[in-house]
Amino acid sequence: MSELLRWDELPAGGTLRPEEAERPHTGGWRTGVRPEVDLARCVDCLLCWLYCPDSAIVLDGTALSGVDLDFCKGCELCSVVCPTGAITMVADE
Amino acid sequence: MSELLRWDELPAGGTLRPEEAERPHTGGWRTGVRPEVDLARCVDCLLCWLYCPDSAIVLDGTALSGVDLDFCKGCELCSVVCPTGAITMVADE
Amino acid sequence: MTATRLALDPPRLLTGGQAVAEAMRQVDPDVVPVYPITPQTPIIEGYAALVASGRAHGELLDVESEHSALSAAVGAALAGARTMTATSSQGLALMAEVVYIAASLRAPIVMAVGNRALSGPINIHCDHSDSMLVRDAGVIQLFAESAQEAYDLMVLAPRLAEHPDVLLPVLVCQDGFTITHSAEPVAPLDDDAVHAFVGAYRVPEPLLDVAHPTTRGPFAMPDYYFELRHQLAAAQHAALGVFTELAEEFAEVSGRRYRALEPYALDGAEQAVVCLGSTGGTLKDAVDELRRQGEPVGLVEVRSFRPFPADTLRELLGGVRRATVLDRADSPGGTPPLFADVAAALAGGGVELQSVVYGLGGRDIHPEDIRALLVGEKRRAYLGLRGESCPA
Amino acid sequence: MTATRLALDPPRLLTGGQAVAEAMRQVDPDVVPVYPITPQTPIIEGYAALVASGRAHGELLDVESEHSALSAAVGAALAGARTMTATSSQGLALMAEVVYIAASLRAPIVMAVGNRALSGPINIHCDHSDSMLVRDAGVIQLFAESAQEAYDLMVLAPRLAEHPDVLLPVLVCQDGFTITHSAEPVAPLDDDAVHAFVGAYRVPEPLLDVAHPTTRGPFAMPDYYFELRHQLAAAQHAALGVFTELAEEFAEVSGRRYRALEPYALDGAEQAVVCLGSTGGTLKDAVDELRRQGEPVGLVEVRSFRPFPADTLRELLGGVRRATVLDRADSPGGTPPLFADVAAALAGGGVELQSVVYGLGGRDIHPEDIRALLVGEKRRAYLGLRGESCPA
Amino acid sequence: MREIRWHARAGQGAKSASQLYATAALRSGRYAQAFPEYGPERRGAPLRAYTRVDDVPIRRHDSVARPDVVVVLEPSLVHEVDVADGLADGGLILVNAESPPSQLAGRTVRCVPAGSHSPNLVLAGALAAATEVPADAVARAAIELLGRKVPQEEIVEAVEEGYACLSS
Amino acid sequence: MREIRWHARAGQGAKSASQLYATAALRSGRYAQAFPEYGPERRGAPLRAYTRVDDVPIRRHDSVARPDVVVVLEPSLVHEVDVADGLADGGLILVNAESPPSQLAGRTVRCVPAGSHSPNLVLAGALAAATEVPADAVARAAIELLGRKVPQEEIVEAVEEGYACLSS
Amino acid sequence: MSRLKRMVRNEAGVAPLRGGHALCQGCGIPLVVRTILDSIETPVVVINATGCLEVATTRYPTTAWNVPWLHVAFENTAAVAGGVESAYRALARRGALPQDGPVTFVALAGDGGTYDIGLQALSGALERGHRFLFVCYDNEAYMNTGVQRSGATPRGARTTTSAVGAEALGKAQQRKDMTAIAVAHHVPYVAQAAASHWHDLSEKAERAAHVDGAAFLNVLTNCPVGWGHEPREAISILDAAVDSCYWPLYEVVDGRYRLTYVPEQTRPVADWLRPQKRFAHLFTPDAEPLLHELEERVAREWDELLALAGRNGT
Amino acid sequence: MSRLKRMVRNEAGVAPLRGGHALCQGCGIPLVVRTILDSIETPVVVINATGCLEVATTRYPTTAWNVPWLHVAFENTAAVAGGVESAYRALARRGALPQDGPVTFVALAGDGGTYDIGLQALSGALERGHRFLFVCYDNEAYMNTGVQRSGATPRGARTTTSAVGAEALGKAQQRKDMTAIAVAHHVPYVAQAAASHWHDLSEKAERAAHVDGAAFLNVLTNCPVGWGHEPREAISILDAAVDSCYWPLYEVVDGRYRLTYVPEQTRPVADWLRPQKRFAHLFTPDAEPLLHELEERVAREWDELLALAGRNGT
Ligand SMILES: Cc1ncc(C[n+]2csc(CCOP(=O)(O)OP(=O)(O)O)c2C)c(N)n1
Ligand SMILES: Cc1ncc(C[n+]2csc(CCOP(=O)(O)OP(=O)(O)O)c2C)c(N)n1
Ligand code: SF4
Ligand code: SF4
Ligand code: SF4
Ligand code: SF4
Ligand code: SF4
Ligand code: SF4
Ligand SMILES: [Mg+2]
Ligand SMILES: [Mg+2]
Repeated sequence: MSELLRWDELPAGGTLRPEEAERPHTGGWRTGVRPEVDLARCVDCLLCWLYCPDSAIVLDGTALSGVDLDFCKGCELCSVVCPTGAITMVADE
Repeated sequence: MSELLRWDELPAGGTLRPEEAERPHTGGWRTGVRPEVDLARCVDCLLCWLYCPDSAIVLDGTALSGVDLDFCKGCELCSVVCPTGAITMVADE
Repeated sequence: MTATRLALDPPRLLTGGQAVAEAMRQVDPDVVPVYPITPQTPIIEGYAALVASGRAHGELLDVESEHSALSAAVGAALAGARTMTATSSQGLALMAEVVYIAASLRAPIVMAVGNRALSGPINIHCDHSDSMLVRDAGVIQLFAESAQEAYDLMVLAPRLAEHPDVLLPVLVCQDGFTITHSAEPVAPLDDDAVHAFVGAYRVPEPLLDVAHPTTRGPFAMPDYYFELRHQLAAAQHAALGVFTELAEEFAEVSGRRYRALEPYALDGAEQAVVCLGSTGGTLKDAVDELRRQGEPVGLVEVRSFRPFPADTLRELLGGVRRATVLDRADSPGGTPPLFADVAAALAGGGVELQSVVYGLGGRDIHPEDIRALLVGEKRRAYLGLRGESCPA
Repeated sequence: MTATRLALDPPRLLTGGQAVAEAMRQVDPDVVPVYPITPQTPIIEGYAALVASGRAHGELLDVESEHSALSAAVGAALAGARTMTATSSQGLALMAEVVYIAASLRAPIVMAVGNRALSGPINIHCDHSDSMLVRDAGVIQLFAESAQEAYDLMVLAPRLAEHPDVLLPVLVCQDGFTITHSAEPVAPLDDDAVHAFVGAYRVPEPLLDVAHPTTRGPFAMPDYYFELRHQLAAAQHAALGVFTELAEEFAEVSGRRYRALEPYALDGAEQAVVCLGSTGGTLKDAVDELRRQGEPVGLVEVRSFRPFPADTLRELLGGVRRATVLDRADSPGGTPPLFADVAAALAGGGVELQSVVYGLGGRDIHPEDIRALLVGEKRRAYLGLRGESCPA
Repeated sequence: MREIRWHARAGQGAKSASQLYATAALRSGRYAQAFPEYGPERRGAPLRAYTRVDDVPIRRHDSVARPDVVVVLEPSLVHEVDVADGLADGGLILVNAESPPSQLAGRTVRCVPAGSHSPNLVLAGALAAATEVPADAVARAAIELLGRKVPQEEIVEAVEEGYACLSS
Repeated sequence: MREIRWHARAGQGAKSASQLYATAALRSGRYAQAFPEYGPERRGAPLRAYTRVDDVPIRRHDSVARPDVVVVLEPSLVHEVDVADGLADGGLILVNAESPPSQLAGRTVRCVPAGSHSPNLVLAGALAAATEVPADAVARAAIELLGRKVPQEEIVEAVEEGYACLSS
Repeated sequence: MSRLKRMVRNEAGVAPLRGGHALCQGCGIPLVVRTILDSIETPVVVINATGCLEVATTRYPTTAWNVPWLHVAFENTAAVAGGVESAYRALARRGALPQDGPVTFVALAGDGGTYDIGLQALSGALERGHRFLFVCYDNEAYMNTGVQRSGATPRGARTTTSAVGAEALGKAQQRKDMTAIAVAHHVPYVAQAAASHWHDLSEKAERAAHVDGAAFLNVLTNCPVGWGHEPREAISILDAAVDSCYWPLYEVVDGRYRLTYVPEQTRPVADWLRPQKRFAHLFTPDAEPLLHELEERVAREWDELLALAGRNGT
Repeated sequence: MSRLKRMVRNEAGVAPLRGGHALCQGCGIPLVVRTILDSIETPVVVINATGCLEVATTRYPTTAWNVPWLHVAFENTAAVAGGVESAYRALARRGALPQDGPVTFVALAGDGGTYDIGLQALSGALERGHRFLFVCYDNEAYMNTGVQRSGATPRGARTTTSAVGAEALGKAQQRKDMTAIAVAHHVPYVAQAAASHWHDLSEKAERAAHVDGAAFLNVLTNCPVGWGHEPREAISILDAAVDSCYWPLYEVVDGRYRLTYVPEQTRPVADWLRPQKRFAHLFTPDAEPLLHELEERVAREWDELLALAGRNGT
């Protein structure tokens, strides 16, 4: 969290601008496991991308490139929906 | 209208009791005509009683006995619905 | 007053409701969500007729409740459209939740209010309990004394609401029936003058600017709520200055000059009466009469109830011995609202204060009635009430 | 305090929400219409569990909005059933219209309020803006300092509400989270003592007495509205005396004595602080510390905010030089509500008054903070705000 | 200041009458105010309206307690309301009737039988005559207000009929 | 007065821990207060709770700004929050961990590895030991609060494990 | 005993809604109210929404009501009724009723208080299944405030907020199908009726009062002022509404549709529209396509209703 | 291009709802939101009701949204959306839009903000025919405030205000049939969907966005917290809801019903109920009759739906 601002430093009416606003790293919420992608088995079906509640599956164009662990909460859904078993849940460090 | 009462003379919360409450004589609203019943032609079908918006048709048991001109507004509906033509609208005095 | 620059149409006999509808035609807002309630109906009916005939061009939204009327107005105003609405009494009460939110979202909506007593019992006539209900909401409230003032304030309101230092909803209040349904001479500005005065609508970062997305109405925890709320106090404070500037500019085109507090016969006054709304006119007659009789009585009419010009009031009433505050609303078990504001403004000063509640639910007040007030002994009196008032 | 007659259960660690649910189990109302909102939820969830398990016997109505919750409560209370409900913040705002009507219909509903800041921005934490919104409505508002007080007032409330001279809704207010969700030692009365204290529900002419029909909620024109409204002022006035009597009776069974205004360390005080709610406890610690340091500071805690004991306040503060009024609500462009009431009560007296707005949206206040207030120069200060407050 | 009270049944045009008389005054360079009294009553119910006329701007917004003139559009009302209430001794009452109702005995009553015409226009015309306002000012005001609903000739005819009745 | 701050993730029972420790104090004749800090965050999010214990009734209702003891139920939190914030120099930190996190270097840290047990119960037990509250008072309070959800033996075992850890 | 005689008996000498009220000459509301209340054998408690009926019958200190009657506000009638009914159940359970025996709870609201601002409270009460009868007297606009458009106002109708002018031919939108909305709540009894057809209405009221749960009645009710007709035309206009199939009479019992009246010969929709001033502009050349559209819609909806009723067996 | 690829393209590199929000692990809402918004080709403006989605995505000064987004309150989402859409029409008419081109207005609300407290505003907006898409993410309770019962909560479900105990087996009432209520408003597009069936949902969102008028989507959405399931079970539970016919997938276009998915083999209702803690008490001997009743009701409603769809031709 950045420093707390004064009332006269805030835009009127509580307006937030996506490009400026903070996004807390909710990856810390993971409770023991994180997804690991075996790109070799991935067929870029994008299902994991769509189902991820935390928009944490990173694409390169329309190909999967990885998981953004800053935001992944470790829900396992990607691994559940992956048709090829390319995603496995492994113990978080 | 009776005299206007003081705040401390009124029942709490604006409660009114039907048996005590005034009922303004809205017969004055008639605009020129009033119903006249020819009891001889009346068959006590009670339709006028039911349709009267001002509950001004007076019964004796289940027989029609007259019109309460204190409340009749002269809408003509009784005369319209009367199947025997027993009710005619006549000029108000 | 430079008469050459005035841009007035000849006076017409208009009710307050008609006058406000006429102002709406001239300002020509984009979106007008409404829900009918007596005595606001002449405003929205007048406006609806103008739209149907093609003389006004807004989207008239006939919504299904006042809560939705103001909600739609918030959406429209933040989307980027000039937005007006109107209501009274239960309508204002039902939208109360959204009144607060509209202010905090800084939606510059203009709302005409035909003041009417709140239920219960249900009543359709004038008092100010509806306006008082939202006196903490952060919205601006201007009170008109007459149909002419209702018209004028309605033309001025969009400028005030949309001013970048203000950005708040503005309620233009007129007494229900007494003004909304009372026909009086009204001299409107001509259409061009209104257009020139009001100008184009502009809000920061309209939602419809889809290329520049913003998040509006977020959730604030204790770490930021206080600061975001305080912006409203600051905007209200700014509004006092902006109102004065705009009133000056308005005077140049109309010849009619408004002040946040209108002093009347205060010079040399030993006693002053403070009031809101149409009663101000009645009291002017009364004050004139008393002055003729040698009584040193003056009047302060509160034009801008929110922001409440506490500092100015202190200055105006610095010299009087006693001030009588007329409230057209009560707070059972509490303090009549205008009296409370006045007492707070004058706290610590030496002015003797008296509170008078009058006119609830349309109870009449006549110029003659004021004399009794000036000698009343009670801290709080109820003028026109049948029966000894309580607390005695 | 006659300990032999006390009928207390041993203290348990309960949150304010749990304590109030426990009081509801003991009072066992007939009808409980509710709509969930944070931080009221522990109350209604606690009560729902009691009903499901058969330990409470009311009709729990899960309605579809707060407007309906209070509407159903009005119907039930006038029908002849003891009725309770609970809400917070937006819930109170959405039912505001009905709060006024409930009072005017003299429906003796008891409503637990978990005070929470009004939107916007949306926030779930404590301030008193919600209660302040309905301060003119004619309902009684009692403020608890602690979970114990919330419990006690909830037991006392039905008696006050249903008293024939009162017949008004009673809001039992506790600070959201700070009390509703904070676990503290609470010593409830035993069930029999509660039953004996509260007694049977009785309202004049219940609607379900179908053999004696009445018309309730009629339409009042200017010829009667003022008089019918004034009944509320009179009932509020009566409530002050009734509260004092009931508090005495309650003290006999509980050993805990309440007053409409609770003075603390006022003897010899030159300065006094006036406040509402849980902050009272924090300030007691602060006052003790200041007194230890030789500062003649005292405190007045407002237990009964409506009816507001203006006369008593004048007496209590007669001797102080200066009073600082703490408002946990602001009125942007206007006067903070508690300050307004205090200023009105003390109008014309010589006490120097200062207004302090603090704690909006759950902003914390610590005992140390009070020292700064006692020397502050501003007519109105904002305690805990980041940034210079405005008006400066 | 001149204060006028209008009595009618809802629907008989007392409000228009009060306004058109005020408009006529305004058009002749004076100041005026017109307002009805509203209630829950519907068409047929007794209703009042008021007009104030003055040479200076009218600021007061109270109801008219002591009218100078009372205009009764509907004679049957005298059974239900005290139409002379507050009227100064010698104050004028105009009634849409052939002969003065007995209830108004002892009052200065002028009868203005409206016949088949709109009683509000006829009585407004009569009031104009009684208060020395030109008939055509009232007719013009009536056309301004009602011209979209009532044919112009009818308006003029009705106003003039009333005017003639009292100027004769 | 003793002030304790609990750090955990939502769902790990910090609120129960704060309350059962307070209940234990209450049952031993002292006064206590326990409250969590609430936000929009859901299961997994960082969360604080507080307990105050005193020999006299506790009247203040502010948050705990300067805790005497900090209890960290979830060691990963040290990456996200400053768990030592406001803690007096020399103030005690109990952490559910095998070894003190590097972030807390220079602080008085006691490690209480909860293993497979409910960390809230284990750490509450440890806190009891550190603050000289009898273990069984905490266990009884825990049973009072959680007995319907968690088997009694498990509760007792967990509390005692924690207690043992710090009384040893 | 004939139905009307039973109704006279139920009134027991004093009408539940007596004369002396301030409803307009020829207003259709009293007929609806008395027909329904007189058809119920138990004592009733009436809960009334703000609107013409409420305002015009209870000007303080007068009242036209001779049954227990409660008005709280405009939008919450069903919620208030739910509260009253819950009180009844609670007191009955613990034997604390002032009088024993069944009571029927009747909520009365206009279309505004039903279709629009009162819809949510109604929907919630239907979901909770209170045992009460909600009656909408549907005069197709906000009459009490001076004839503004409501969700019930039919497309093309002139009201003061759906004005007629160069840019508008009255209300632009179709009316809400409130009866269908009530049916979608799957309550045991829903019916559509008309003030003109008292026998049908009376039967429906009686059935509704006997249902174990919530019942909803939607009753087309004339308003001389808002519709623009002479009082005496009330019944013939309503007849035309029914006979043109603009306003079919039917009931839906436990989800099963049944037409309670089928016109022998369907009359033109214009018979319904033409006598009413609010539709006068529809009979101008400009409005011909609109008029045509309205006629077609009535026909289509009638066909759909026939199908619904047919499917479940009439 | 495959539908998913089109969705990726529509996102244009940044998800409309990004990570960093505070919705629970495995919450179903984001899937619903992204599937719908990604299926719409035009720019969107989102209007959001108070609820989990709103609270958890916009804690000041953070925001997870990358599209124009507005929250006003809980109960007025449809009204706010109507205001925004009206502004669009007004500005478009006078050529004053900040950017030209079509925009899709999407209102997002939970079941509480749709079935209950938001119903009236929704109903009014549907009547007025605003061109917008109202999406109910229906997780069958008030989750944000801690799982209280709503009108959408099914009979028998345990919530904190429909508790289970000696006197109660969870919620006593049937759930409101919100989809049917929307259909009764005769709007051009109404559909029922499930978070699990993204392809179906995406197609429906796309169709809804193209409709000329108001569209309503009712989407069953899992909530691990309120339903009592592990995050990883989300999809299998929703699948069971659909395959048991508890939550049929269908759409109603201009009044015509069409099933968009028919399970090859209907699964037992218990498959849907059993994995959820909120239904655990239904699998006790006491609750057997209730369980049976629930199963029967699902079967009956499915039959009725088949009939509706059949009648109008699937
Ligand atoms: C919250 C609120 N909004 C508006 C009103 C004003 N109002 C009172 S009655 C009414 C119209 C009633 O219409 P309807 O329900 O159709 O009944 P009708 O007047 O036609 O009998 C309106 C708009 C009100 N009393 N309360
Ligand atoms: C007028 C009002 N009443 C109550 C609340 C409290 N509240 C906020 S969100 C919510 C529940 C939302 O439920 P739902 O719409 O189903 O969305 P979910 O939380 O399940 O996402 C409630 C009751 C409120 N914010 N405003
Ligand atoms: S585990 Fe869950 S949050 Fe993490 S990437 Fe997979 S789906 Fe997303
Ligand atoms: S679901 Fe599996 S196969 Fe599909 S994109 Fe993700 S990792 Fe690749
Ligand atoms: S004319 Fe009308 S009011 Fe008079 S009795 Fe006949 S029906 Fe009744
Ligand atoms: S309607 Fe005619 S026949 Fe029937 S009771 Fe009346 S007067 Fe007699
Ligand atoms: S306006 Fe219409 S509904 Fe109202 S009382 Fe008159 S006729 Fe009846
Ligand atoms: S409580 Fe349920 S709906 Fe809310 S964020 Fe958590 S999982 Fe999602
Ligand atoms: Mg109506
Ligand atoms: Mg939900």
